[in-house]
Amino acid sequence: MATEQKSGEALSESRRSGPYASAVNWMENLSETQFAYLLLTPALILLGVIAVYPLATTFSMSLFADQLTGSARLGEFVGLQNYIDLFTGARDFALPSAFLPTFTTEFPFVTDIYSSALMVTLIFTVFSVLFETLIGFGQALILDQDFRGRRWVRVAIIIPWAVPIVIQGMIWYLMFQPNIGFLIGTTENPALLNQLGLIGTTPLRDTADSLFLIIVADVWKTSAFMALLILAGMQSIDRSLYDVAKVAGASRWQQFRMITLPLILPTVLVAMLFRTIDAMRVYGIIETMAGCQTVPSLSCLVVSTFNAPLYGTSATVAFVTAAIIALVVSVYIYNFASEGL
Amino acid sequence: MGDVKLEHVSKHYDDVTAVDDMNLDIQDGEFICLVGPSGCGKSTTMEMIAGLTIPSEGKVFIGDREVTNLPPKDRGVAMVFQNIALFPHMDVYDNISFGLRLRNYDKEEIERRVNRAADVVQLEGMLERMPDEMSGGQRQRVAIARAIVRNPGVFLMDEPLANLDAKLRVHMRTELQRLHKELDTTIIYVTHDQAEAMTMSDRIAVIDSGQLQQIDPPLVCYNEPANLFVAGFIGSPSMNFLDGDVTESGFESTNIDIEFDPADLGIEVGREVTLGIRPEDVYLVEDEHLVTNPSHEIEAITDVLEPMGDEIFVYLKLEEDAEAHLDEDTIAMNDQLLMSVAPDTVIEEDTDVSVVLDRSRVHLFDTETGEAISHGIESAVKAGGPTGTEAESDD
Amino acid sequence: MGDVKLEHVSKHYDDVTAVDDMNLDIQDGEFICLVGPSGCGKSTTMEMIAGLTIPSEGKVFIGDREVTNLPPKDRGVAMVFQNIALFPHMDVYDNISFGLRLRNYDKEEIERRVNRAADVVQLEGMLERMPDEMSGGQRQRVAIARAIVRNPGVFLMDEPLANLDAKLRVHMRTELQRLHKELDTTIIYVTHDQAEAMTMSDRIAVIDSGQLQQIDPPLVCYNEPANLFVAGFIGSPSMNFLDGDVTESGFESTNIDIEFDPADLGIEVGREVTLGIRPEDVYLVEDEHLVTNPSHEIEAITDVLEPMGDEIFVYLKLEEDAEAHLDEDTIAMNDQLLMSVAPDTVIEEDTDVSVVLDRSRVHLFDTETGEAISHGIESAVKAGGPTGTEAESDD
Amino acid sequence: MSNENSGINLGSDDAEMKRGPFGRWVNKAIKNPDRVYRAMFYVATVFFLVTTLFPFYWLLVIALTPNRLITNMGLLPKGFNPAVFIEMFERVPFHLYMFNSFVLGITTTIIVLLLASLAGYVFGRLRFRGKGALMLGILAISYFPPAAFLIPLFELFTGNTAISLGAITISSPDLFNTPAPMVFPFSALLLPLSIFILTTFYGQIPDGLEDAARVEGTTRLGALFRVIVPLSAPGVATAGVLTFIAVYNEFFFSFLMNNGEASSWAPIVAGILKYQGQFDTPYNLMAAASIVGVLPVAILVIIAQERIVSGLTAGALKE
Amino acid sequence: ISTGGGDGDSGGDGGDGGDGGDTDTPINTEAPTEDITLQWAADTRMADSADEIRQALSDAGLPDNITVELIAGSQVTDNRQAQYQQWLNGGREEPTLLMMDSGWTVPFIARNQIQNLSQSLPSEMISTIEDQYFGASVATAKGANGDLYGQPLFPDFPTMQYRKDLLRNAGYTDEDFETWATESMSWEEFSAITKEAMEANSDIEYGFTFQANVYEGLSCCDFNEFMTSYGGAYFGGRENLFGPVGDRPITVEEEPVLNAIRMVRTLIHGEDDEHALDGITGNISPEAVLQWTEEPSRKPFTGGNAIMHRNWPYSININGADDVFGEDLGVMPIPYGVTPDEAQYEGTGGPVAALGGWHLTLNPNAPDEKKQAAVQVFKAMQEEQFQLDMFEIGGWIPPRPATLDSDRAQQVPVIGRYLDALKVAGENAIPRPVTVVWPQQSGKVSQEVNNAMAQEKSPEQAMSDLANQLEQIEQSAS
Ligand SMILES: Nc1ncnc2c1ncn2[C@@H]1O[C@H](COP(=O)(O)OP(=O)(O)OP(=O)(O)O)[C@@H](O)[C@H]1O
Ligand SMILES: Nc1ncnc2c1ncn2[C@@H]1O[C@H](COP(=O)(O)OP(=O)(O)OP(=O)(O)O)[C@@H](O)[C@H]1O
Ligand SMILES: [Mg+2]
Ligand SMILES: [Mg+2]
Repeated sequence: MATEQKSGEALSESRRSGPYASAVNWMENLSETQFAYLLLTPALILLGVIAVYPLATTFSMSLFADQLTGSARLGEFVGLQNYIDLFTGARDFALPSAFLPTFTTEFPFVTDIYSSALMVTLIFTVFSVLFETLIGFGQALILDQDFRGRRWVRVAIIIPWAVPIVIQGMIWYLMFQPNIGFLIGTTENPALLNQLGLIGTTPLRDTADSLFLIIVADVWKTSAFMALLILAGMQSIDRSLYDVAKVAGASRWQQFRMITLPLILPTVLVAMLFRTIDAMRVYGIIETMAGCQTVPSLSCLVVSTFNAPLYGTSATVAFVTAAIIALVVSVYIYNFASEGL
Repeated sequence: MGDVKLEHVSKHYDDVTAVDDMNLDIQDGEFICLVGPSGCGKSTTMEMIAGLTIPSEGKVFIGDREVTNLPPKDRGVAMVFQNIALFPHMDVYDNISFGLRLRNYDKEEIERRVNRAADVVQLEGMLERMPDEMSGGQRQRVAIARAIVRNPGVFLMDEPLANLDAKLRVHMRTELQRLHKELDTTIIYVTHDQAEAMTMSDRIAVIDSGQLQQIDPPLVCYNEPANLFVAGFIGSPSMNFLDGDVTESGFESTNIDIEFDPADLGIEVGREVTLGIRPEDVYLVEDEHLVTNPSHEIEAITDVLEPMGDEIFVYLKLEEDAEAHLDEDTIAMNDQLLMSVAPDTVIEEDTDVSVVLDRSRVHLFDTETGEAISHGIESAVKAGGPTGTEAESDD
Repeated sequence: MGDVKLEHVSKHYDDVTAVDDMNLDIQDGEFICLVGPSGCGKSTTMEMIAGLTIPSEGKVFIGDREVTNLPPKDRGVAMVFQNIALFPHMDVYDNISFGLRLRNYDKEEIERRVNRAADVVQLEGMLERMPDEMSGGQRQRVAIARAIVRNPGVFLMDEPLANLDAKLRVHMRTELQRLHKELDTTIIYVTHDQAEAMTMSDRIAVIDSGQLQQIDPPLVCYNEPANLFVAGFIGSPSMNFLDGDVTESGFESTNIDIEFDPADLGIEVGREVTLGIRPEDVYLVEDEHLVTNPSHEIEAITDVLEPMGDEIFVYLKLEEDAEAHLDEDTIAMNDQLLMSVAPDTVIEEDTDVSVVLDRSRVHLFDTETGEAISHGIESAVKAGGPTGTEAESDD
Repeated sequence: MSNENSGINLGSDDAEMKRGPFGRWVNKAIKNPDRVYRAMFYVATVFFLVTTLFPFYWLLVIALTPNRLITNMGLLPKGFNPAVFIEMFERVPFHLYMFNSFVLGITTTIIVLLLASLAGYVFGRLRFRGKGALMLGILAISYFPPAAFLIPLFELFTGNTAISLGAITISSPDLFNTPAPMVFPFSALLLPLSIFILTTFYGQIPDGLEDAARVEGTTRLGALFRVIVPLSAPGVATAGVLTFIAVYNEFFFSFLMNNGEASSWAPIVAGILKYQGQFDTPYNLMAAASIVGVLPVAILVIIAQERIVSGLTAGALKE
Repeated sequence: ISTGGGDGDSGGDGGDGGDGGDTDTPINTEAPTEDITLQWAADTRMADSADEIRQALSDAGLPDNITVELIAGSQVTDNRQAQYQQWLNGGREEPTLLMMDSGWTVPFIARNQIQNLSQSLPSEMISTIEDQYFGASVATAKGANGDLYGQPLFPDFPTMQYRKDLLRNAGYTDEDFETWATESMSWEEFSAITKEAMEANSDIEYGFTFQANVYEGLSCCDFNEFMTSYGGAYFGGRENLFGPVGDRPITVEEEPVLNAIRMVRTLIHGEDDEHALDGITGNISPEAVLQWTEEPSRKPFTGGNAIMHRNWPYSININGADDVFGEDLGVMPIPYGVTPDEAQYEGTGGPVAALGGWHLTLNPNAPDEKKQAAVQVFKAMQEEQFQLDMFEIGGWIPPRPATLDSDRAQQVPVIGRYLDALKVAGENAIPRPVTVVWPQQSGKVSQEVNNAMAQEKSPEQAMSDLANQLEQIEQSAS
């Protein structure tokens, strides 16, 4: 047998034929770059047709004026006028709120932060991502432990993420709806949160109160996203590294800081990156809890103009939103490029 | 501070018993080698001392404290792991300085020590490399350096030199011995390299199937193995074993008889015993003058020759028609004998030769229990008086 | 089918040159050992043959085909990795059968082969274990089994036995040799164990800093090393080196002179040379009768004794006041000599002894280039006629 | 440990008595920081459990309270109406919507994991020119609010986009009321997240294991699916769960790409909204439906978590 | 790649959103002979009663070969609007019939997205609608050219519901209730009565509950009612409701509008409010109204915790049910601020009811035979018989005022008892000023009005801000 089959493998390998085998062979012999692009092709085609092509179309829409009457979707070609109007505030009337805040020279350099979509969005983003990351971390640390019943705790912690936004909105809306929810009182008979001065008695009509509650609701739901990713990151760490660290004398905290943290950093960064992007596009929870009039986010502007329908303006705001997100993301990438993203 | 004691320690995994009722008493400052076949429980023992594995039964002491359940960080041990386990996200410098940084040493001290350790393991100039940019041996050296920058009470080293070349290994051995002397710490060392075990250790602990077989100074293990297992395990190539019986006139087997008075050695006649003789204690008849107390001549045919440079291994067939069995299913091979001769000896394959055994280096073991009965027959004979001389004169 | 050829192959990583213009021509069915210090490029060479690393320059051939850019799967090689690389999500059976399953062998055939391989590496009964439930040596054996279940044209084995105990290693060696004979495949084998390299290989390739130093049968490498590096690297403990000059009367150094006629060896007078002598070729004066062609006596003091069981290493100090330097920064140590003597020799530390060298086993190297000039002076003298005898009679 | 302590400190026993239970605990805690850690751990666990589960409890309270009694709610349901879980199926064929969501979710998840695996492999393990730019480009797609894709996609999927190839003009097919116009946009829009997740996870798998697989005879893709993917199980499972959940609960595209009927592949949110009247909102039914709707996801999470928490690389390498 | 159907690339003169999309070609009015199934995008409630509605259509003379398939669109009206927007813009042939909110039919008309019924239906059908249907409803289905684009399916008018039992405690009698059912009271009276009742029923928490959240319902309806009842208007008189955009006065800064805000502020914050309206009794409405939409505001009333409640007829059916208040539920028109004579603008003042309701429109992209079949559906729906059936089936109010007088209408359970009040409401219905820019304007209105009601801005300030924004929006579209 032995001599017969001597190097039989190599032979049988090349003997195998047919279109499948030749395709495999062809792929294996590609250079690394060619191979990379080949593997990316399906994703790029999908993204090209379903994302890039629509975006190109939408971008061209942003160069046309709005058209409210007649069968045409858009008005005449106006070039970048929509963009100019948006930044000069000349288009604010068509939006649920101002796009940019009015700037002043004194701290905090803007007047009435809650009346501009940009500020509302940024506030939401900063606080929700911050708390989600912290809480997600905490949750992941717990889920990483071995204890009885942890599978159920895990489900419990992750399950808010599985709630549709409409229902998430309903849950929190009802909690803070006067005369329905118990978390809200009346002027005469205030509830705990009212007494603490955290929220007024009609929080969902007040921008600041609503924003606060929406952040809480979002943190409730989305911490699970963070926890899930961070947990997965922790699970991928080679356990023997902890053995080494333990013997070297590392306390739990030191193990966390010197092993866990650096090794899950790429995962955490991806999670934070996408949470930031998502948070900057927040819409659903606002719509279902307080409404775009009360808490105007950038996406609110897009959707409400889209529904108006002011397609030119909507496309413009969408692209400007994307540009702002790109700006924020580039800050991330600039700061963390070294972490292997 | 650095004495380590295991008291009736066992470790069971589901259906596997990795360590079985182990008792070890290691003095402060001792250099102990753990040796034993693959899977015998050496690493598990180390892990229990380090605190990475909690014994299923028994107690572990370091210094005066019982540490059985103490976390590793409080045990004052440093360890070189068998699987190396470098931190992939740290460069060599950070890997080596890890333990020091944990303890907030100041920067210069860290740098001094890291450079010193890198020097010892000959990794100067590679401190900025990442682990995945290094060769296997280089990684192992980083792991060693990571352990030796610290000054723990106990060093645990699990095959630290396995991936190093012979020269570097000799160098590292010297360095470890120097370190041992300098710091006067306890070192517990796993190795598969007999030379390492022989030259470095104060005592060798031989383990088999989770059980301690013998713990003694190297030469005692070599010259007076406690049982068949130790005899066969220590020494490379392995000791020759021949199964036989004790008769009135001594040891008798298919091919070889050795005369002595059983009463002298305190063995009852009829007991089944195994005779052990190391390859270097088998001599060609022409070299008989080198042996003070040779056995009678044994006829054999040379089979395979293995020139090793500094010696030649000669496989001898004792029964002409017997097939040489190369697989070592039974520990004793009555039809075969391995001999080592000087490299300049003129010898050819498939020729008849006569050999003698050095009687003073013959070992006898109880075949059933494996326990050693006697080491060296000559001395027994000499001490025994007339019967001994009789036996000798019989020759 | 299984011959492997490297033509001017180099591999550069950023600023490191791992392999430097390597030329290797390995015949079908040959058993080649790659040896060399840690980090010299052995693994990189293997990886380039396997197709895991693409050479920066040069070409690789397997069989008649150029495979420089061919993917590993089409090269018909099996490899045991230095870092073992078991698939942690598969049990032992699945790990071993991985390659067979890929090739759609039928179930019984797979089972037959896996059982056979498990048998060879003595892992019967562990086929259901996961890698993390095994000891280091057991893992390594799984890696070996994974390679040997297949019938590739070329086996690449990167320190496959590093984590095995001596006995098992001997067993595995025999098994691998049997496999080699049976399958008649090419085996390229990295090892740091000299015994392994000496006994198993048809030829040994000695590599240093990415460059091939010598590729020759084991005894040729041992007895006629091509240069200082090979001489120092092959053999354990290492050869003694003494720096000196060639004078009219032969070799002269601080402590040792060897007489010969330089013209005979074709060396010009005044050239700086390094003399090499292996520890087993240094004899105590009382053993001089064992040497046919001894040098004159050399006075020395015993320093450290290292009893190894089957021999004793004796470190000799040549100059009384010189400190023994244990670090091997310079390859030559003119004030020290290592000698190995039989284990029963009566010898003590710190006593005066006289030793002689076996002239026929003295090597001379050009100090600057390291190239070997002559192996054995006796022969040179003998061949050279009167001057040789003269020199001898001078003694 | 505690035995040892009390054994050594014979004298301190009554001192501990005086200090009371808390004092005793503190005393022990100082000696044994692990206790503190354990305690902190339990406190945190309970805290997270309460905060994440409370809204669900609230949802259950609403579900069990008959709709017309949903006013001035306290912490307990007003009335007890388990029949709501039957009524919800009578009013709307909710199981069909769940089925739709499930199919949409699974299909999208498979597509996404497949494409993202390929891309994640490329970005995580290969070196080639243009990698950074491509990654940024793919990421950039997720910068856009979904509305920015709507009009062109709607036209594409309703047969209103035409490609002119010389004389022939090919219209895109009309896929309205089929799963396709949902599955494709979901896949495309969720792809960047999964690509990035898998890129980081695949990138962390040691090269040695891929090498071993390739020498054993797999192709590069074979190594990806036989070794890298299984070893990245936590990452893959997470990406899968995130994708599935996102699709399962999606509404923005799904409500424009079909007419909202269960027979037209409308997802569960469409089903939940079906309970809603022009003005009247049966919160109890919607709450009940959401509870039922979340169950499959909970089951999925239970299944997936086995993968998420399985540190698999142990014992693989010596390095 | 090019996109069919009028998108951005084609700029100003883009297509009409699909093939066969003539919106104004006459349709064959003969009943088709082959079997045809029509899709009708309706809502959940209608879809739930699909069989009964099909029966009603058939009873009303719809040929048997025409089957109507009801699709339950989203009940969230914004979602539906967005959905239709896409469907029609994308030139979809299905559904053939669309149920459109009277609040947003006009933008579809303006964008030529629905069939011009005046041009394509027989004129007698058109005149039936114009002559016999609730005028306000019809007005919201007309284009700028005066053509009719939708056939009102049912109107919706809010009324004031109250608890007779509680008011009896305050001394009011069934006689009063009878009067109130048709003769509206002023806000002064209303607030005083409510206060009285609150004092007489100290366990009742709220006096008057309504909806003032920041949402379309505030601008289109609640505030529109209050404002109009004080004789105010967003854009001058009724004639300007539907345009011309950019060419009509903006009148939100006028006194009647301010008074309406002041009135509400008084109701909520009391007579001490800085901007209280004289004559109004305060503190009868909770601050919560500022966050309430229909359902949250109804809950306390249904739960027995309020005396007065403004809401749509759907809630009459809930609150008038026997297990809730039954006969104790009273319904009256919304109170007035000033009488029509005192009002500055034609058609304002008096007991105003904001107009809701839905129209049936025809998808112009539908194939001819479907359009032909659709005509038969339109015809059947004009039958009084069908409209009464609908009233019975789901409480959908007949679009003809006359029908409400019929005996059959009176027999309809619960709501049948309150037809008088409903009729008054219907006669005084005021549509929202829906134009193409209304979606933008509505947001601004609700925001500013809510702010003013919440004491965050003075009425003057809020309305001046609002006027500014409305002006900009008007200008942008002209
Ligand atoms: N990715 C890399 N980047 C930079 N240098 C590398 C990389 N991989 C290997 N090297 C260097 O190349 C040289 C050769 O490495 P190789 O692994 O071939 O050594 P080796 O002969 O196998 O050594 P060992 O016996 O220690 O395994 C080493 O000096 C190593 O540090
Ligand atoms: N997690 C585990 N589950 C089951 N068995 C285990 C586990 N870990 C180790 N073992 C078994 O315990 C025994 C002892 O293992 P250990 O690692 O101590 O061996 P070792 O002496 O270090 O061997 P080697 O020289 O091969 O490293 C082995 O037989 C091994 O298979
Ligand atoms: Mg081990
Ligand atoms: Mg190597």
